[in-house]
Amino acid sequence: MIDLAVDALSWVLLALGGICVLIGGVGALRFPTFYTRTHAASLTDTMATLLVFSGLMLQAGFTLATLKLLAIMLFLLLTGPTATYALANAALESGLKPEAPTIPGRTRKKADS
Amino acid sequence: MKLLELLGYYNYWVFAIALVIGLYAVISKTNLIKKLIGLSIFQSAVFLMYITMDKVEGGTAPIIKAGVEDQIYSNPLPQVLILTAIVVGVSTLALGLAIVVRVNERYGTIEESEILESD
Amino acid sequence: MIFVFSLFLLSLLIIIAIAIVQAKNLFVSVMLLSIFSLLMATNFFILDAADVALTEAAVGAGITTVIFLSALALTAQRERKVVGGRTIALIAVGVLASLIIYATFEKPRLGDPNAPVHQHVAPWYLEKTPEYIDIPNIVTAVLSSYRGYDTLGEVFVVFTACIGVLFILGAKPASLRGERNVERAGLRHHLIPQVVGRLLVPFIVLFGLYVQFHGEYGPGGGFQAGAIIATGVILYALLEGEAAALRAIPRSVLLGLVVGGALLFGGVGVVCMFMGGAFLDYSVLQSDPVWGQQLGIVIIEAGVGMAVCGALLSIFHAFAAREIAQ
Amino acid sequence: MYIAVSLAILVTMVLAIVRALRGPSVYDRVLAVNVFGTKTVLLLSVIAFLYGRPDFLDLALAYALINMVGILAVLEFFQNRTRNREEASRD
Amino acid sequence: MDLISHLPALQVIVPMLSAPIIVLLHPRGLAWAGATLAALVSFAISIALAVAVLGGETQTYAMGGWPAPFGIALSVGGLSALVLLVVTGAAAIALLAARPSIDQQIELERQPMFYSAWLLGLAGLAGIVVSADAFNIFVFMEISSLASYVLIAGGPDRRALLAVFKYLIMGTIGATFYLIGVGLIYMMTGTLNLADMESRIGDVAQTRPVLVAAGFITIGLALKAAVFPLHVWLPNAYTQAPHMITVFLAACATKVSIYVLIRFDYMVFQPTMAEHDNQFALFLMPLALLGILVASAVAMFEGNIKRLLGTSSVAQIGYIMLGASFISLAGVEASVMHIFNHALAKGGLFLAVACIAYRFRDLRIQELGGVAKTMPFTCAALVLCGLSLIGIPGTAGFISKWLLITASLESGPFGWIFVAVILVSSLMAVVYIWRIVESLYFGGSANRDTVIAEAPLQLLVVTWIAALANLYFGFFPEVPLALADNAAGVLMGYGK
Repeated sequence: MIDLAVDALSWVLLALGGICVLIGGVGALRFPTFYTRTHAASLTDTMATLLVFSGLMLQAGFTLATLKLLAIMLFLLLTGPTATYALANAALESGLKPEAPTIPGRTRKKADS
Repeated sequence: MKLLELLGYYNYWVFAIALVIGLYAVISKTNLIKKLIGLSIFQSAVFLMYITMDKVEGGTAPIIKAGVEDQIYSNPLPQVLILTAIVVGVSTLALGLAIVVRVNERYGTIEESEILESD
Repeated sequence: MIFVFSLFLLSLLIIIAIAIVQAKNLFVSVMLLSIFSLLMATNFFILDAADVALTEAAVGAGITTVIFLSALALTAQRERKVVGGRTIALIAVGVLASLIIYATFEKPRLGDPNAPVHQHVAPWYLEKTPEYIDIPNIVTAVLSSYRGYDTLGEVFVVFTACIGVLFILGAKPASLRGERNVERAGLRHHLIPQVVGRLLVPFIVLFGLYVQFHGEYGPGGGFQAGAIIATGVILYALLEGEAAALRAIPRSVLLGLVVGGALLFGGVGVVCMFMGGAFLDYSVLQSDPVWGQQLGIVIIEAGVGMAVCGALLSIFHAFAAREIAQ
Repeated sequence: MYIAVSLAILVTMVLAIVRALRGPSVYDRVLAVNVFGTKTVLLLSVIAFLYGRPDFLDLALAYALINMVGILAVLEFFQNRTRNREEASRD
Repeated sequence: MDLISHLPALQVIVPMLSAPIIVLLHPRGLAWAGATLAALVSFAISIALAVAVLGGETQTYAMGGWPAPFGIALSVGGLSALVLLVVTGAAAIALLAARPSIDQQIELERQPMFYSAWLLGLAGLAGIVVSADAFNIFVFMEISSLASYVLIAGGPDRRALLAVFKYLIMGTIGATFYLIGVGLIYMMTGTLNLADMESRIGDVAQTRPVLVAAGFITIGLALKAAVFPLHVWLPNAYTQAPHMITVFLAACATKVSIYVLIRFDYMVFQPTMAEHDNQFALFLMPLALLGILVASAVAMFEGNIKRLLGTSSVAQIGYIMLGASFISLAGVEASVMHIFNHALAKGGLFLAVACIAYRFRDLRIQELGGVAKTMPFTCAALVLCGLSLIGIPGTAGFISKWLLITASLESGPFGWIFVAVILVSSLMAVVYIWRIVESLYFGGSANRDTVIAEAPLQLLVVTWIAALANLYFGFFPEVPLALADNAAGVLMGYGK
């Protein structure tokens, strides 16, 4: 019974994670400017990491694998936002202005393609 | 079944195409760094060919699981060869980039055509 | 099912490869090259080559990108337009591709258990390793004992590349554009990367050590460990500035690591000779040949790790130093 | 279920690659590389379970640790470039 | 195991393990002394190996004590012993003479790395020659290639960098082609050991992958061996390299690739693949003939003396390939002898050029007018080696050309064409050597403001040793002939 519940919970978590990943991907593709895309990718990444790895951990049970999964999850949670910050910062410093375009995709600055 | 058999060759086709894409960059590009990038694609393609060989259906990586009988393992030998080849590739790349940096210092450009003009 | 993934990833690989060649901005090419390497590593993993995938991960994602970026920083970033010369290249390349594809149709197909490669030498390795060497990771066994001489050669390839880069970049720049003497600051004023990175460095080094000493039981070994540890130190150099990294591990220590690692590997082989075996025959190191093999493997893997770590870091510093000099 | 998740990840990888190919700025491409890297870690972890060999999580761990180094190298590259440009304009 | 049985392994290990130590030898001259010592020791080892091979059996060695197809095996037969003599001899001779010239061209603080790379190049070439494992050959090929890129990049002119970059690209493509070929054969046979490959490839000899593999290996190695028309990297690389490196590389680097090519084709492909001997001959013979004629003709018009001699090397590689493409006992023997004799002649010539280059920076032929007045000994040695290159009776070069002509006449009804080509190209060799001699002895001395003297004693003595060796092996060719005979017998004996 408990097993079944744990299993079901883990499947739910994994499914949610998968959806989150997809949403992030679509956002990174469809959003109009660089900063909004960063936003979409980074936030969903964090959520998806949490969900998928929690799901996997429930599957693994108390083994070395769980410890490794936990470690990977922690590292991803730390490095993901940091990398996004670093990237956005680099873009800002080199002169890519965050602005809200009226017509998506028209007025955005081509910094350095 | 016929289709599946053809798909079994897909890895080799990808190897062939990636190989020639790399080689094309090496031959036709005049930018020295681009040539090196092409060279590294060229070498990676060969790694893919070797690794494709090692797979056995139903097999797993050749790290013996304790207490499991009748497990099929994939072939360890191509993996060993490619481990060595990857190292060789990185070494060549580093040396090539060092030469490019020096070329840029002495000639002021990394475009082969401009270098040939200036000599 | 998993092969469908593989097909999918391989198709992406081709697209990325074309994009790399087409991109005019070299920086973009390098970025795409790192995606190429990630795809390649995932494919290796799907094809049961865990050790190779780990190596590609350690090298492709970290070291290669960093070295390429340092070289780009020292040269130009954009490629110039070229005219002509394409047709001949395209023809040559097309002939080559059709030749290889022509050859594929009599190759054993992917995963065929009756392929000749699975009949001859390899089964012997799988069968005899538990008896002769008794470590679970056959790849490590083949790498460091059966074909240990190849691995010695590999260490010396890295060694050659290391002294080569030091030699070539050790030359004085033709025109010193007035020594600015600006120490590269690193990312010291970026607080968040600074904090997170500092936290990460010890873990990367620790993980490298784990890969080094767990190589007999899981994917890993000296080369992967050396590359991972080198990546950790490079991270430190990026955060604190290159000079700080050099203060922590000076150039002489790095050179010592390279030389020491190479000599350690070769030395084990010579000791085997003196103890009555062939070169690199670790069985003679202990009274029990299996123990001797395991001892030999641990020592030479340590040698490989030292040499690779030292060599990669020396190469990184050689490029970085050039940047300051310019 | 693993397969469903891995499919979702694969599709996202494609989306990231499209972003990497389309740009338009270099930063978009770096962002795509970053997204791609995270997805690779996820995919490797899921495949390790799909294969029934969770001991291969080492690989995903290695990626998770190393991925950031590349991104920070890019940041440093841009920072130096910006500084050099400023100095050049000052001269 | 006694010392004698360890010799094949020691041949590689001694120079290889000396290299890391040399890097640490910073005091002036110590790195040179260490490197020279290591090269001399390996020369001694190769002499011992040659003696052992002449005494009877092929020397084999199982690395790590693992039996042949599972571990890596080394084997030294007649052909390998001869090529080893050439490789280690060239390294030892060049290193003995190197110090004055290298001191001039390489800064002191970079010298330890330079000498270390030199030893690695030697170890890589020796490793290729002794190895009996297809993949192991690739690894050592890469060691020797990377080392030679480093060595050539030490050249003082900025054009050296571009030459070495091209060499790197070409060399890597060649090595990767070789790797693809080995992979395809491995795919069909499941083995990497050459002898094992030979016995197992028969069943699959007519499958497409093996045919394509033969093509890849031949082209890859031809690229590394600078067989015409894949030679474009060679003249530039030799011209721009530091002078002593040209001596070393010209004498042995391409020959080792030819050695691998001959070994693969004769040992693995010809006994097993029907018609392969015809294909091999039909593919290589025209290339060899064209290479001989075109490269000799180009050499007649080269302005720079090093470039002239480098281009002439391409023609000489043509001779070696021509002998091999006859697929007869006499042809192979001539080919193997020419590997040895050309190394002697070209090594001697480049040593003499290094002597001249020690005093004169500009090596264009018209700038070297009247050098013989101030450097009589150097120029005499140069003439002697030049005669050997042309193939005048009494010099080493004559022996192999004579063998080659005999082999051509035996080769069939069209033998006289080959003889004609050899004679015409020898005449061209007379022309380009004469151009040098004319300028050195009879050219008007350009206005030079510095006092010119003879080259340093160290360089001069070694140059004369090489020149006299050309004479000695012209009159007493028994030892190389015996080894070549042994090699030809073994190579032609496969599959019989």
